[in-house]
Amino acid sequence: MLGQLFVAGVVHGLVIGLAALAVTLVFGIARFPNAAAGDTMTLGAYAGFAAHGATGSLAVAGGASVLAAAAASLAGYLLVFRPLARRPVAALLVAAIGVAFLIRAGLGLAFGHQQRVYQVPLAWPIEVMGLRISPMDLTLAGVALAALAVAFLVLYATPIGRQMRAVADDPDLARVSGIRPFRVMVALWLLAGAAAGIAGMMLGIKTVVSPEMGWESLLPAFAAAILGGIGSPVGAVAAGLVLGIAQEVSTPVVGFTYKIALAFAVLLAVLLVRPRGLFGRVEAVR
Amino acid sequence: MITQRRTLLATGAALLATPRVVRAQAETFRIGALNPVTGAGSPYGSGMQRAILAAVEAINAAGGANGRRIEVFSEDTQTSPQAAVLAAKKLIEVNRVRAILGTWSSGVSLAVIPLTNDADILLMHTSGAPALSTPPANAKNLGYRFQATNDRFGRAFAEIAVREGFRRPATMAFNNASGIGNTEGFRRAWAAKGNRNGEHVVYEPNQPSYRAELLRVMNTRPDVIVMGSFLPDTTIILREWFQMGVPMKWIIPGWAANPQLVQALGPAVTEGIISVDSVSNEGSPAFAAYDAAYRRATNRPGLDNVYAAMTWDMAHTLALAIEQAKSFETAAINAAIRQVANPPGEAVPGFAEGKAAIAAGRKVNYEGASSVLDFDEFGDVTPDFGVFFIERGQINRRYVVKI
Amino acid sequence: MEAYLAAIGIIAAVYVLLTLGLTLQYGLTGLVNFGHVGFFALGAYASALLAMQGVPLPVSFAAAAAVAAIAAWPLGLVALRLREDYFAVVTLGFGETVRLAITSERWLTNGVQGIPGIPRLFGGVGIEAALATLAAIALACAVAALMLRRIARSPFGRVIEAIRDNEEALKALGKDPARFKLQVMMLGSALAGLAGAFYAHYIAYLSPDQFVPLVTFYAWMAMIMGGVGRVSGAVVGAALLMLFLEGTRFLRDLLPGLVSEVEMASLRLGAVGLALVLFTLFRPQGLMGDYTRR
Amino acid sequence: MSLLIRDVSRSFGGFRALDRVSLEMPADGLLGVIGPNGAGKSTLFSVVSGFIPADAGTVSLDGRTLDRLGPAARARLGLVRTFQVPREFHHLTVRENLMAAAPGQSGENLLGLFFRPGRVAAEEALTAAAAQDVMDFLRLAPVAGLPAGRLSGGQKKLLELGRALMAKPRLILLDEPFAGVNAVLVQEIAARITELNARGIGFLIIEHDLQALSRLVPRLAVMDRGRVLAAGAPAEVLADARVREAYLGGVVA
Repeated sequence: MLGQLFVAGVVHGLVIGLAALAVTLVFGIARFPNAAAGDTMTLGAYAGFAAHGATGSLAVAGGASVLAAAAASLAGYLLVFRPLARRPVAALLVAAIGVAFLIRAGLGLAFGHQQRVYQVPLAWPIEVMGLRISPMDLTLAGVALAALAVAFLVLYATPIGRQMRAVADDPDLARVSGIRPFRVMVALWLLAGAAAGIAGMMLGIKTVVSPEMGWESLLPAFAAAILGGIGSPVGAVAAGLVLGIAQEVSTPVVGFTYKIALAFAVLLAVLLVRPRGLFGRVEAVR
Repeated sequence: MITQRRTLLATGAALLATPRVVRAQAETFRIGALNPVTGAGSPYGSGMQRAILAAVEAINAAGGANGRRIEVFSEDTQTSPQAAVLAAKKLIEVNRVRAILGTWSSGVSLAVIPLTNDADILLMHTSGAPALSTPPANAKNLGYRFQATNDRFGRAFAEIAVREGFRRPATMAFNNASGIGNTEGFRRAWAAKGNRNGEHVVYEPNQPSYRAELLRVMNTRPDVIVMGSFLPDTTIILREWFQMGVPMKWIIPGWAANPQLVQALGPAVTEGIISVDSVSNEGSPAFAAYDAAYRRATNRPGLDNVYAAMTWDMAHTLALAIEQAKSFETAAINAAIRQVANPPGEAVPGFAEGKAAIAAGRKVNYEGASSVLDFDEFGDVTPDFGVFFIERGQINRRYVVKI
Repeated sequence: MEAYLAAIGIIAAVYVLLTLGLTLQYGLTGLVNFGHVGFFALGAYASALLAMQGVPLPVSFAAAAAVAAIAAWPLGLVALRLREDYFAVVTLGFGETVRLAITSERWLTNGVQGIPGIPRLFGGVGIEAALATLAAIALACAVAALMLRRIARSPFGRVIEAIRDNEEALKALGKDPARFKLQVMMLGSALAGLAGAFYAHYIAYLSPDQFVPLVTFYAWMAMIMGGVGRVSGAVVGAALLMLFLEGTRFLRDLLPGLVSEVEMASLRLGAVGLALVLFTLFRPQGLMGDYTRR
Repeated sequence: MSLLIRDVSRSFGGFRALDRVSLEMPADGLLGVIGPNGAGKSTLFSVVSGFIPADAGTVSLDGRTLDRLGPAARARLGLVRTFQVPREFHHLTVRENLMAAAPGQSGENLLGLFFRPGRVAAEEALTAAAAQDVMDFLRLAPVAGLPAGRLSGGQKKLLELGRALMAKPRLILLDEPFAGVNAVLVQEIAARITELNARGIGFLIIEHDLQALSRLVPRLAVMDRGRVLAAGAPAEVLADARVREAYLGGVVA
């Protein structure tokens, strides 16, 4: 039983982890919790749904969700968040809520409120070391891991990725060392959007596609981003996995209603002990 | 003096709020279509609203009710009592509607019914909460329920479980009034038959995975799982269940186990599911008329949305009652509703036929699209329940259960 | 018509109370509270449950404010040590947790079935009762507004505005920001709790799905449109919010057949989003001006 | 009656910002601390004022250990700091900035505010008068009604000092009072410090401007790489070979 829950938690955790990756990149570099990340996921789910319906190919769907979500993410930066860059965090937060509502409204107009379902073939599970694992879960885990591999390749093996991490570590230092912030920010928002898009598609395949789906995943994504330490991509994914697994495995103990609140409880507990997050560095008070 | 000014104000506002086209025409009978277009009820709300508009179109085409055209003002409850109360106030005070049709969730109906009672107008709803049958909610007997109560559904589920020979049922319920009402109704009825209840799980909406919930109910090795669920969560749960590879029988309410579910999951997953619904008379002429109208309005089959069939019936019942009462007064209309909906009388499938029969002086009995539509002393329908088996992607009715 | 206007007025006044709470917390003190709806819900349920036990309404209203304030205490103790963005996320989580608790603790709240038949103010639904209710809540708003003005112009107000501007500097001068922030959290939450009590006894039916995060963001929208940190801004902002939420109904009546109700709902949400974005971009001080223009 | 810093150490990651620093000064004295960037001066200030806990060592005032106290509590004991980059309350006026710093106001208590309005009003009058005195003393009176965010850099420095004065200090920790301030104002500020010191308020001053500082203080301490190299009268200290090598290099030849 625990093993089964663990497996369910892994896939769920990968979805949260990808969403948290999107949140933590923006949080670490643009310095605010992007409340539009959830609805960017929804956009990815719908784009993937449309592409999948037209072609029947999961690969094409993934490409569409990445493209659409990255484009929306970049548009949000250029039109809204860039002009607000020097303003208080609360202004950015409120604007992000506004962007989230705009995306959701657009999707509602375009697709209506009926549920949409990815028509993916369902198959009976295969047995791996005594655990029953559905082939779709394996596929989704593969998709998530591939997406993460690409994201980490960009972050750790390309010049722009190194610059992004440098800005996340110390914006002032990065500025004096000649990093061009605009290019870094464009890359950042594209990458964050793409991660959210893939997460949205995975969530859409696991569940059903509806305009509210992404907004409802926002809280766990925030929790994972903070838990993992703001600006730490590895931490975000790890924390997403921890939360996903903890939510499933703890269900027999806390019950089915409160399992949603678990993300919040874990978050609060961690912040009590480590106010800067689990993996986060202690920043000196200047 | 005050009254006069109030009337003046109200008339002015009503004029403002009324489209120019209509203002030029003769007096109409105004009704409000107050439906859950957004929020939790959104899968059904817009269809419900369109069914009302389509029904009114048909009624007006047949010459209107008691000589007046019916005019519809539509609003969105947002499936939220707060938004619904403001919408209802606006319908009553500004649009001066004489009946409100199609509130869906129990929360919204419970919040709206004090307002309709106070304004002395009818409320026709599809909510399951038993509290809506009796005072204080239904103190003036102006509330009509077009949906079987959750409790009746539960009792029907228990009858079916007995008839199908199940012995160890478990239950899963969506955490809202309707979901829990269904499963608790079932558990009470099941226990009353001297049986033991199995595991009971109440789950939250919009979870990416229901693995934990499924494992919990399956742990007790039930031979059937009785659901109190809606379409999106049923889709996710069944998909997850299928991928777990454990054979299981399901009894699911008809609004969740419907053609959309089959379309979403395919015949393999849905094979053998027992879907239960108040007999929605697919064979009946009323259903055929509704189905055609619904397809025209939404491009979807009428079976997709049982609540739309109910709102279709609301408009018809109301119009027939007005025709029967030969009056536009609430008291007279209210008195006529059971006359036109309940037996005895000539079974009529639509407004035009009913109007003709009433004109000929015959007693009519409207047989609706959603059920045969007979109201008891509480204003609740007492439908029979159709038991459907999903076989190779087809939803086939096997038999009918009477409670 | 009058009853409809009274209804709008009452709901608008509920939002005025909620917005005044935010004005104190965010506008004056800089606390980003995204869990306002949680305190609103606690007040609503507290007053409703007490009143249904036969407790007189004035007592239950006071209890609503008290319960919300007391709930803010432990949250404040924990969360006020955090950075403002963490605080925002934690309060958002708090709001959701309150809703889940109401959903789950059926022995107390009747869960998702909700609580019908909550006693109404001035007994009834007639126009006289509605006008009396409107008068009562308007009075509450006026008292709250005056109280906030008194606070804003006092030594206490000076300190909380100093917290908003620079917390570290205030510590260096020997003041404990945490003590002030805690009081602000509790007082703002008490206002939300009071708003909840009015709401509960007006709608007369409570269920958990009435307390979604959107309520919090409506109040934020009212504050931002009206003017951050201005008492008059809260009133103007709440009025604008209602005009905007209710006005869309009439827009559709005037343009029949142009947009369906589904599209209208999306358009309404989109307009909320657009208003939030445009106001932050182009008029961050709101219509009535904010604390930068005294 | 003295401020005593004994064997204070503090590291960030692997970097030792403070390495067993010891300093002592009378509470009403005047001590300057100089040193190159990264010498640990600011960290020392943060540790002494309670903003950063020390890893080891102890800070005491008049024999009372401060190590367990937060910054606010230390300030209430009379140890008030300013910041290198001024941290004015930018939306408050200059007068409000000063009045906010006054200690022990009963109007800062919500109960007092609503139930003893008379007393609050009387106290406000006194606080306003005190703020007026400070503004007159620091020549800030002409900008009394201006939001502090709109002041010039030098005026903000004066405001920082003024707020510290309003907090009833015994010893003020001044963080680079002359940085970014024009020469005329430097003289002005230096003169005020001397005058305040004569009234019995102590100063511990971090400064880059060696010339201005050595004219102002009777005693200097020199820090480098987290250590105190030397302490004494300015002339003596500046003559020290280690100091010349570490800090002055060839600059002041």
